Amino acid sequence: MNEPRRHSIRMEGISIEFPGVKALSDVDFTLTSGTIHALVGANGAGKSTLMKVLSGAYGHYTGKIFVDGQQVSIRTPRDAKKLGIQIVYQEVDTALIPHLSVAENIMLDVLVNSMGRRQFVSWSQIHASAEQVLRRLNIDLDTRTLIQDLSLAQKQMVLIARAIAEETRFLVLDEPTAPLSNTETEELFRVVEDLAYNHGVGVIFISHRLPELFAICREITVMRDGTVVTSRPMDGLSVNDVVELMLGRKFEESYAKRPVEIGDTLFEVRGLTELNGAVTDVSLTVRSGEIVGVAGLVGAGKTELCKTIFGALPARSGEMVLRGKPLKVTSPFAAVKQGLALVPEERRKEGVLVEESVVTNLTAASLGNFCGALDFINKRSERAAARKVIADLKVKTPSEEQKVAYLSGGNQQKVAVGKWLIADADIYIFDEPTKGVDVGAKREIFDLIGQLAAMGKGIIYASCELSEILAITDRTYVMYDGCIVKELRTAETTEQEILYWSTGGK
Amino acid sequence: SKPASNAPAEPATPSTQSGGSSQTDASLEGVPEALTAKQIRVAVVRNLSSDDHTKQFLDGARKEGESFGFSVDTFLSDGDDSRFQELVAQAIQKGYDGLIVSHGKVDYSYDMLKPAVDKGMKVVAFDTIIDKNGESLPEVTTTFQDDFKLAELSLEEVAALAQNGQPVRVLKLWMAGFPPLDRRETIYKQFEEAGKIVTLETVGVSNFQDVQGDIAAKVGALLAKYPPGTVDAIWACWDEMAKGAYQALVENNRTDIPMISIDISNQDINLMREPGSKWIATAAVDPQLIGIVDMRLLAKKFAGEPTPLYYDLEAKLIKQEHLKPETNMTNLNDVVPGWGESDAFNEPWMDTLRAKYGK
Amino acid sequence: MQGKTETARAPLGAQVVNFITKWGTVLTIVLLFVFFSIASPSFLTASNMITILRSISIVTVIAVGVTISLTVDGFDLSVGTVATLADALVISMFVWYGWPTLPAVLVALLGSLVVAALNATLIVKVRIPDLLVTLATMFIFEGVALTYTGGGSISQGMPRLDGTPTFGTIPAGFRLIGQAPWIIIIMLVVVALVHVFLNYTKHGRYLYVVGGNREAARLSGIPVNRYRTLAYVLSSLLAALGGIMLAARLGSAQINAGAGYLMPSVAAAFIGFSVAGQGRPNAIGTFLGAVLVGVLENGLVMLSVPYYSMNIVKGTVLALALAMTYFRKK
Amino acid sequence: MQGKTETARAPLGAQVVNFITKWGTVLTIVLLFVFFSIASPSFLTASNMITILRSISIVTVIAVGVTISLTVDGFDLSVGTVATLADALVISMFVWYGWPTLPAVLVALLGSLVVAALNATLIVKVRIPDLLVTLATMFIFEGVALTYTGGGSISQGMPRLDGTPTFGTIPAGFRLIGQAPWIIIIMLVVVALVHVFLNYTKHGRYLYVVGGNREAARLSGIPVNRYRTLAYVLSSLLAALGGIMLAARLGSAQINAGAGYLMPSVAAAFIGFSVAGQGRPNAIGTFLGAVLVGVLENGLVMLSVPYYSMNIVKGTVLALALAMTYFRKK
Ligand SMILES: Nc1ncnc2c1ncn2[C@@H]1O[C@H](COP(=O)(O)OP(=O)(O)OP(=O)(O)O)[C@@H](O)[C@H]1O
Ligand SMILES: Nc1ncnc2c1ncn2[C@@H]1O[C@H](COP(=O)(O)OP(=O)(O)OP(=O)(O)O)[C@@H](O)[C@H]1O
Ligand SMILES: [Mg+2]
Ligand SMILES: [Mg+2]
Repeated sequence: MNEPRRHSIRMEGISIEFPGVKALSDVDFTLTSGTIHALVGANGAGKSTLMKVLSGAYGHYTGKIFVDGQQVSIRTPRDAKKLGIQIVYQEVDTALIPHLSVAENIMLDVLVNSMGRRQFVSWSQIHASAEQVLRRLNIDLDTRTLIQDLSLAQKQMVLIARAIAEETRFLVLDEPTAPLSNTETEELFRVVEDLAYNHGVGVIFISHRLPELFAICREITVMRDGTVVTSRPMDGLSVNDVVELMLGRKFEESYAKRPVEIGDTLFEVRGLTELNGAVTDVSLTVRSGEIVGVAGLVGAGKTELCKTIFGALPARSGEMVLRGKPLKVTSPFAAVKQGLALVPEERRKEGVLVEESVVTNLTAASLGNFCGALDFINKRSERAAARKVIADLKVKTPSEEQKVAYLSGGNQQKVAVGKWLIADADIYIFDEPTKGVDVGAKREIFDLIGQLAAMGKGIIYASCELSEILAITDRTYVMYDGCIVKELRTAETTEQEILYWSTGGK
Repeated sequence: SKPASNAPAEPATPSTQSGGSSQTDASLEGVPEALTAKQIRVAVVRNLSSDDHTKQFLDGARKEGESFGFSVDTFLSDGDDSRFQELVAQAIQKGYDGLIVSHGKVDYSYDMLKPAVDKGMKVVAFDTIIDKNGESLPEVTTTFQDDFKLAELSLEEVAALAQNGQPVRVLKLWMAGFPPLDRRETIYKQFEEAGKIVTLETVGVSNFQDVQGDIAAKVGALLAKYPPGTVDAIWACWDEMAKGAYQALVENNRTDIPMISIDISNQDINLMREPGSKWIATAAVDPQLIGIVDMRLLAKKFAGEPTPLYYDLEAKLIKQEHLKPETNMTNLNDVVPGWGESDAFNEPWMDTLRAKYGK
Repeated sequence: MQGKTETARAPLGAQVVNFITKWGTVLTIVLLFVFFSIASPSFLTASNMITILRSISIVTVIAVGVTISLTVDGFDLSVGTVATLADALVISMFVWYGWPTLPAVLVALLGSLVVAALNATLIVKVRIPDLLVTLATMFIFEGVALTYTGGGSISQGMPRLDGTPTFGTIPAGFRLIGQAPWIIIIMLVVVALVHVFLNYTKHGRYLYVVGGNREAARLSGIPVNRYRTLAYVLSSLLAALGGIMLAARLGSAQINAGAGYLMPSVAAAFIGFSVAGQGRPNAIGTFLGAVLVGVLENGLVMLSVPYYSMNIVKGTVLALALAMTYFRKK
Repeated sequence: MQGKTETARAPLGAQVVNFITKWGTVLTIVLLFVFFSIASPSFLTASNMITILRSISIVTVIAVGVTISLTVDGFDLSVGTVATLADALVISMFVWYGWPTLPAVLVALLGSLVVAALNATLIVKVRIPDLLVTLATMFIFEGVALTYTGGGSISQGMPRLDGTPTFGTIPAGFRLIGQAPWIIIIMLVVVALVHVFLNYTKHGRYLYVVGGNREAARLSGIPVNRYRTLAYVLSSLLAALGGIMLAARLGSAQINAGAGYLMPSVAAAFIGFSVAGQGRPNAIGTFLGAVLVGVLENGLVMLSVPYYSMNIVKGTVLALALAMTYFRKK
């Protein structure tokens, strides 16, 4: 590439409205190339919406956009692409074609925008190019696999690969690291820094993991309630400052786990092996009031473990005991009946019903509690329960009747978690419950989990974010390649030690 | 359904029905040799979907054929002309000895049947015109139920309802596009031109999968439009439509309009006989008889006896007052003289065969 | 995608648009009523209203069954065949075996459960897509019904397949099911019950949830397969009920009598989607969809629209009603 | 999601299962071939093979059209009607107006474009769901064809609607289109062209992208509406081609002649989904789906299975073939 030219984007007075929601009001935003710009804000602050305006996904905003000082019209995705603006959307499922291959999904934009007058596609070339992009990101993935067979992390990587497959001037990354663990995140940072500092690309980076912003970003814009609070260089800001700007109030990020008395063994898993061996010979115990962590890298099998316990994946062997009674869990239905609950990892696919209202979502797992004679639903008590969760988790929604599809990503995640907080279970399994959730809401979720523990429930908390594991668990199992390789007392361990075992003790 | 029908095209194995053997059998005295030399296999292919008329036609052909010692297979194309051609082509390939086809269209029948004739198969057709640019297949006998006569018989009943010389006001149940119905229409036009009848409304079918329900809904609407005393008769060119109209009459408690139709089935008899029924007459050819006569013609062709080029089956009028409480399709000839009986093309040797194979 | 600008500037206009999209179907029905009443004085008579309701009652019952299969994101193509089968079973019990009404009806309902069981097994256990399964069972049971009746219809006085003469009659009480007002009452009761079931009970809610996102429903602890089975059972039972009503109305079993009800039922259920802005299968909507078509057909006949042009008008009005509902929606 | 353990432990077993699920349809066809060849000596003859291919050629062409509408996640219910319309148009041009082949065929194709335009407008602009739109246009153009032909059929020598006698004939060259080998060649060419189009041109890929995730396609800058329109145009054109082949085969226009092709086409397209483990609409799969049904129907006739039991066997074999494909899949 030749000497990178400097480019700039200026958005002026951007406003946009959805039925019942004013998502952005009079937002100004500026970005220059050759830098990485952090965009932060609480859930529903309007970050994704602003970026969708920039990428042409929403055409009905008011306001002006300038590129290199020239006013431009961005009303369709095509307009944005022509200006060299690429975006990785927050909800991966909205941007991938499930029944097509990895190669085609990576090369989609190239196929659409750079074919020129060529009519025939060359499959060998597509696979070769896709492979090349993957290699740049250091990902080992067969380009012939169908997207529908990938894990969430892999889908995220495919989307990132798509964004960098074409030459870009501006790259928007909307929470790309949420489903990634440290290794992948580091690879991503390496590539992004290379793009920004060596190739002059302007990068906008959205994340709720504030520390990583400090690692790679040079500028920051903070949004709150559809407006920009501040826009300035990163220098001289601390994590606490940013949080304060985001939430508009003082906030202590470090979380003090509330002390709970730990009782007898409540739940026990012995020799659990998943049918296809994704989880092998796992044994663990959970005592009442105890929060047990499951740590491990992406692909270590945490999700599979959670799902196998919950009966969502078939088990080949193993047994489970709850309160001394053996459990027979052949399906999630049986699991719920016997007192288990699972907040699954992929919220759009597994966690929420996007076409249904917030209230229907929140009560889906516990509808029986709101039914009277003949299984008639008592809509009043149902709504009351929903309102309580909305308040507890500060779900940002115009009403409990809003379709979940219209909530921001983080608020959808809160709904997926809130659903199980209403349900009455003995063992709660959380699989990455704070993905895409802002620091404030993360605290609310931790508090609620603490309350559950205080009520004597048992909790299994799977996460690849070691800080969370360290913050709220009492004990931690470390997984590697489908097996539990180590059991650690949280109070006596360190991030380094967990990481050491996560990589197989090497 | 019959084991014999699964026999391959090779010379029939002696075990399939004793009639397959070529040894001279005393009981088959006088039967042409061609009919006893081997197991004769006949295919009946009909270009309509399965309904009562179809079933009776096929039953007639099959029973008559089996009583001659033939094995008879029946096929339907559900009114799909293209599939009909394929079925016939397949029957030709499979090497049947004889073929009865029903309701082929003029546009392809010659080309469809030519290979069969060329191959030496014997062919009888029903309601099928074989004509390609004036050329026909003289080897094939075509039979018809006399649609003109059917229309005439039924419309005479309609015209008889006239009072003080006024033309009869008719709700007409008819639709275009089907050759037999088009033939009936020509007679209807004649009656109209002669001033014997006037048409108030024409009702046709728009959902062919539910003719009765469709017609019942439409006639129901018309009955609301025409209060008592404004309609003199309903004429149905097809009994399937008549059944729908009958339903509408009953459901709207209309006893002021008599109905006259064409074609008959067991259910039609039931409905005509219901207390207070205004379905007063229907003109019909016994569909079973059509099958029977067609099969006899085919047998005569096997025997090498002369057969005519055309044959019209006689139409009969069945009136409500003829029907007795126990009347049904099988004993209709008790009350309608000549119904279901015909000696046409019956040969003495056929009786011999019947004595041996019939039950 | 009407922004707030519009809402703020023209609240009335927006509300009107909103109202039209929400009630497009109902509005069309009302307009048709007004139009036909003016055009034909005999349209708006009590007896004609009954004629309309009667003409849609069987379709509606079957369509409500289809609606239930649609709630779980399924599609039951076999309803027409089930109606045929039920028709053949109930009439044969009367005519061939002289059974009384109750057991004959039970046999027909049981027969439909066989179809439902096969549907559910293939869909839920073998995991063949719904459309394909019900296509296959549609063929199979069409053949079964034809074979059972020997390829023909069954009516009073007809001998059995083996030639045995029969003396069974169709009970007058049973025939009543097929007459107004009973046939209309049955339809209304079915619509009301299914409406309440789908909207006010847990099971109805679960059906919708399963249809909305099967995986999420499963992970919420809902026995997804059980609810999908339930949907097919209910849809078969209602189709059988439709077949029984048909039998009572005709007093005979006709060949493939139910086949003609598949398309109109599907149409009614689909039109029903949009009623009251629901955007999903619902019983009241299905009923109104059937009413729309029923009113239209009745009125067009009154206006002496020739039968061969009937479908043009029918299709056009349908398209207009739908256009009202969907136009301007995001 | 089958992990390494199983593949490692029982590589052969797993491979066999995999093979069966991938090639279930083809396997069924092969098994049927073997079975029918043994059971009936006249089955495996060249002329019977031609009969089979000829019998599926029209269905296949129409089904390939349906397949294209399915690629964009649409559904064209109007194909049967379009075939009827094309049949009526082409024959009327010959018989009523004495036109030569080429312009007559063009008129029929143009007629189908009218339907496609209406479909596309209502779907893309008015945003009515595909199924509803094509249901409405199905009715409308069924009526149009009926009205145009004066209630039904046209054949050589029939006077025009106004009674003018006609002397137009159907050119012998045109009739050839309906005969083997031409009708078979047309089918094969259509299948091959559409296969190449869908898999090796960018437009084909865009169709799949639009069907796989419309929002993602839009966000990638694909002109979604243009490609949805294209899909309906192609599906109508192929349906019209089917209708023209039908006209050549019958030498006349018959009432609703195309209607009977809707269900078999849909069935073929759906069966085709699973062929070669594609899991999406594809032309080769559709062809094989049609072959499966064609072989079955032909073989059953060869075995003299009575017409009323035919559908039982057909449905059962269909279900088995599908079960092979879908069973054990996650
Ligand atoms: N299509 C839509 N319809 C209605 N409301 C919407 C729509 N899209 C976004 N919103 C609303 O706009 C607001 C901003 O949402 P946005 O997705 O931009 O938040 P965000 O800052 O990205 O949050 P998160 O961190 O949770 O991703 C939210 O209140 C959301 O509910
Ligand atoms: N390197 C890899 N090679 C092959 N398959 C992998 C690899 N990494 C992950 N997978 C597959 O991807 C899926 C991801 O695993 P899973 O979701 O259980 O990981 P996890 O430990 O929950 O990680 P996370 O939740 O952080 O994504 C699994 O099905 C696994 O088999
Ligand atoms: Mg967001
Ligand atoms: Mg995971």
